Amino acid sequence: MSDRRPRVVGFCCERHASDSATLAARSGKEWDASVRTVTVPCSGRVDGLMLLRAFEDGADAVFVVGCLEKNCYYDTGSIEGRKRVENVKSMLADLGIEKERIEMFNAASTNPWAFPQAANKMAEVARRLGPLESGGESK
Amino acid sequence: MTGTIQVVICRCCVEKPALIDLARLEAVAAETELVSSVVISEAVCDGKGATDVAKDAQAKDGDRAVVVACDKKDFDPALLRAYRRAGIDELMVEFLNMREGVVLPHARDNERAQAKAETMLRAALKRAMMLKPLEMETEEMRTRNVVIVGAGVAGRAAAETAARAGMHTILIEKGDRSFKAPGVLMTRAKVVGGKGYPGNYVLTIKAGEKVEELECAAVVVATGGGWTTLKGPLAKACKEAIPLYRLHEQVTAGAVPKGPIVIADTPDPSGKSLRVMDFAWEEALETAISLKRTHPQTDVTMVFQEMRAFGLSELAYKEAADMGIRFVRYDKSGAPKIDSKDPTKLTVKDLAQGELLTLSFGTLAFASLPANPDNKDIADALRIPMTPEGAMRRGSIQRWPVSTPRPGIYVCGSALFPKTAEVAKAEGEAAGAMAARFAISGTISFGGVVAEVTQEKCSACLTCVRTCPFEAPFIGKASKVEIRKQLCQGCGMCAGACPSKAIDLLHFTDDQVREQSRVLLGGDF
Amino acid sequence: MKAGSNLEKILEAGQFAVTAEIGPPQSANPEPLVHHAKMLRGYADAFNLTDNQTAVVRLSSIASAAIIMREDVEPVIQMTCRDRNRIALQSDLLGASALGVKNVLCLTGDHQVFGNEKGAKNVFDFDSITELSVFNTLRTEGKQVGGEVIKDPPKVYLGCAENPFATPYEWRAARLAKKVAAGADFVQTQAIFDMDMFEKWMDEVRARGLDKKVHILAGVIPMKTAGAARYMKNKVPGMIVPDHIIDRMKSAKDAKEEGIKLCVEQIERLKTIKGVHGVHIMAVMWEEIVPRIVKEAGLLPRPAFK
Amino acid sequence: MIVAKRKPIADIAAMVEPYKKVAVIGCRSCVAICLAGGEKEVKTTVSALKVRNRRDGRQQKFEALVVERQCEKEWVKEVEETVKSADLVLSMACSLGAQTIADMYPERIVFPGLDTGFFGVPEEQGVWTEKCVGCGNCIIHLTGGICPVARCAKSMMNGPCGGSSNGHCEVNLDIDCAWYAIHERLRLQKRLDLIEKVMPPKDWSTAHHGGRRTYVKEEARLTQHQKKGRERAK
Repeated sequence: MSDRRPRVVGFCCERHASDSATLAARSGKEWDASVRTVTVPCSGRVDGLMLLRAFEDGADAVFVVGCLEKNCYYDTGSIEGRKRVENVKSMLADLGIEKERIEMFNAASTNPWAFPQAANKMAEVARRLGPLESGGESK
Repeated sequence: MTGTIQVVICRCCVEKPALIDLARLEAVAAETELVSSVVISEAVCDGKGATDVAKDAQAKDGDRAVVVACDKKDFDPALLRAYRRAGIDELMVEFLNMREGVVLPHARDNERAQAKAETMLRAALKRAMMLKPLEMETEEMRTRNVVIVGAGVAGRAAAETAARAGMHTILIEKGDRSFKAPGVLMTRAKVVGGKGYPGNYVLTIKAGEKVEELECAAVVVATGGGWTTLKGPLAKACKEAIPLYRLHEQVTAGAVPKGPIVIADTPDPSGKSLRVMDFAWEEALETAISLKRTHPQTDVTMVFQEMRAFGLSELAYKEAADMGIRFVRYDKSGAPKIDSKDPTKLTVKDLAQGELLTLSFGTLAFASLPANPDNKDIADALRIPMTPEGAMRRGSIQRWPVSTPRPGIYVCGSALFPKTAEVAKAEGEAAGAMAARFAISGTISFGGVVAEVTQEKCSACLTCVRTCPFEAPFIGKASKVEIRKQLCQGCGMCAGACPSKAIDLLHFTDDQVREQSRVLLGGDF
Repeated sequence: MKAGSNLEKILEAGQFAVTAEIGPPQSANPEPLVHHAKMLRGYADAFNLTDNQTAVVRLSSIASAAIIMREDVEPVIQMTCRDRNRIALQSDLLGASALGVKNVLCLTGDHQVFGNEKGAKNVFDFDSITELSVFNTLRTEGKQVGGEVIKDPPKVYLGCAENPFATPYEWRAARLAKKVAAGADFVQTQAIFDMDMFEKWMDEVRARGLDKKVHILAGVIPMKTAGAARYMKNKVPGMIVPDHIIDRMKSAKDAKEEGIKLCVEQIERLKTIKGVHGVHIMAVMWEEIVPRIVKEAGLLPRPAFK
Repeated sequence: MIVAKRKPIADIAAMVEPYKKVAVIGCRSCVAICLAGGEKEVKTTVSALKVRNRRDGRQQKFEALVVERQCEKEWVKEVEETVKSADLVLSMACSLGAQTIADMYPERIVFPGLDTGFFGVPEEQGVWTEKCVGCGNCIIHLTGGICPVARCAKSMMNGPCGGSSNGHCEVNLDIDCAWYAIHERLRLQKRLDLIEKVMPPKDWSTAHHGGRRTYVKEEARLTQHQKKGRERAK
């Protein structure tokens, strides 16, 4: 595995995702410090371009956290978010890049373990697969 | 030319567990261009000294600020009010949640926590630099009408409260019971359609055969319970089973329900067609206790998958047990079944003892009920999202108990789920007051964080028109898409979907979000 | 007499005709054709030679005809519109007629997605009905589609297929009427398993008086296993196989024998239907069973004309 | 763009003659750009028909209008009253527009006013030539950016054929031979090796030969829940 620490960026929706992250922090949960988050009003705001540009800017793993699909504050926001992530995932897979590097998560604002679980999982994926430059596991 | 940035760092949030070196943060902030002043505040959230912090920013002609503290939602508005007086609009203040973002989750990893804190600060500063003042627009409300749908307990309470606050109220009642209503009362009327936006809604009302348009500023949905229909195998098997709601009415009316009473949590234990409602336990406990109080000798058994009595109803659970109410817990493997031969017998495998129990009953009541079917038409007409069970969806229970995601539309009473009269009346008053507060200003302000279309780039592909759940984008005059700002909730789904990159969401534009993530990824990890 | 083929003579003489089907091999080896010709001679009045059935590349229909004619067996060539445009279709008709082929079955043809050349460009310049009218004009007036008139036009006995079991069912009789108007002399129907549906179709055919204008040969397929029945029901579009037939094949101790018995019963029933002038036995890849079926259905000996 | 041309005016006149109230609906997208069915062409055609009616003393009512893009339900919905009130809808969009109206309003009679031709480009003002047949598997990276399937009369993969005469196609001397052009361009780019190899037979299953085609972009599809919201908008 590489020496450089993994870089992970997460796009969290302002409503349930941020609330669940705040609740997680307050209830003592901890997660990997190599995860950085950007807050967007809704996971539906995120498009493929934004996700791929995060990879361009050096991310080894990217994730999006949105509301539960049946209980989204903007009604269909997280459904859109998941579609964008799935699209980028299939593009990366087709290009031979591990599709685990990008993931969509859904969290309810009353759920303290969803965000830490997502963050840790993506940090672990980024550490296991190594930076993009290293060609990932295949090397 | 963008003004300078003031950075306010809250010592309490950032430095308390001595995890993050405040001085280095200060240095990072100070060395960033455009930062005119860095203020360390003992505790930003108590708002003390907010005015001179704002004056300090104004003195250095700052027009934006970065507040490094905790979660924006539990923030004392004093500082924001001070900033507004100093000419810094709330949208120009960037909040960096250092406490829940770094301090708490990375308490045992201080070396990397410092790196993360500095990078997040740089990203917040970068975003602050890119913020643009967003002007809000206002529009006169054509009317001050508050329409209340449903003249039940909640509806009437809402009407009285709104009327007391000086609003012209219009009560729409499906039935034809007439009574002294504060404003106008339309009986045998139903809402069948709705256009417009908060403050200037146009409802289509079908009164008898006549269909008419009704302009109003706010709407209170109090369509009431009507929780009478039962769905699920157990309800089918036992015809005389009654909803808890009816049992509650009988008990409060002092009637004596027949024979041993069994209250089950749901007529559909497998949960295929009906989820166990979260109100089921509280309501069932209250009804059982009041029943046992007036008729101590009748035998009451409660059959539940799990007894989630939280908060005050914890006491109710204890009181019920003391009064001799029996509790039978089951799981899906031994779900209750009505004896096919004798419909007054219910068999269920008691998880505690593990053996099959046969309960004979005079009255069988179910606590979970499907939502009021009328909800669907009202939700469609007013385009309010609904919960999977078919009830109206409201904002979060703690902060917005009677509001819906759409401003100007409020919901109260049993339209959400069955409630006792007192609770319904209280919610009605709350909804009436909220509607009055919304309508009383007479003007609606909108804009700020809304989507914006660059007409030349729009290729009129209609993706946004089809994607937006609030129908804010519409086909404008030049066959290009325009955003009806009054309807836009600022979620940005259209910006995310637009194939020609013609739509951007103000305050969260592509560049702003990209720069923030680029700076975040640029810092050391 | 349009072509003077053995099949035509039998049908025009009002006799109950029998045709069968030989699937040309997927190779350049004529031996299987010769073998089948020798084996089946005398058991049917004419033998269909499929034209790249289900778009699978096989020895061509016209070449197969030439080969089996050497064994003194009368062929019915099939010409689909999938692989040839109007030039090739008219030229192949002249060629086949020159070689002595008299019976021609006009088919639209299976789409190449079913066969082993899924990447092929298809033609479909005509469909079976246009093909019939073009061939009919060519044989009666010697006039090509483009208008040019040729000497010594081909003398052929034109046939078509019809599937009473494909939707929309109410259109199927009308479609046969169009084919008759286009010049069809005889019809070979899709394999019949739902007898009631076939009889309902025959009522409509008789109502339109088509049974007076064209000789209808009812199609049957002997089945070896219940699996074959299920396959045809589910996988072959436009084929209806009632469940009682599948159950019968499933419960039978010896499926093959049951298949043969069923086929013979079907033929016996078809003989009784007014307007059915013959039977077409499609025993694809089971050609050797045809003699036994024809014998057990009491259709031997085949009438011979000098 | 999709290139179409108006049907001969006499044919149109004959087609619409039996109908009292005719709505002529054009389109502002492709057919406007290839000057076949835009607002001007629609109004000109209607005017010509009116002049003829004046000569013949025929009573007919016409309504001429244009939608932004006739192959999109939302635009056609905007002219729903016109479509429903006319005895005949003469669509002067490409056949996609005509069929969209026909599919949306099955009980209405919809006639095509144009003959839809091909995917083409304006060679010069007023002249459009076919450069793509939509075969679904583009190979112009192998032929210097010139498509032999569309621009060669025989869609050859290993052209030019024997009939190529000084750079023009034997079938029509006005049209340049695609393979002559391919050869010239690849020679210019020094990539003649590309056409020295024998090109394998082309897989036509991606073209219409494989059956009618549908392209799906999963990311853009709306879930049942989202669509339900759409029905609300009615």
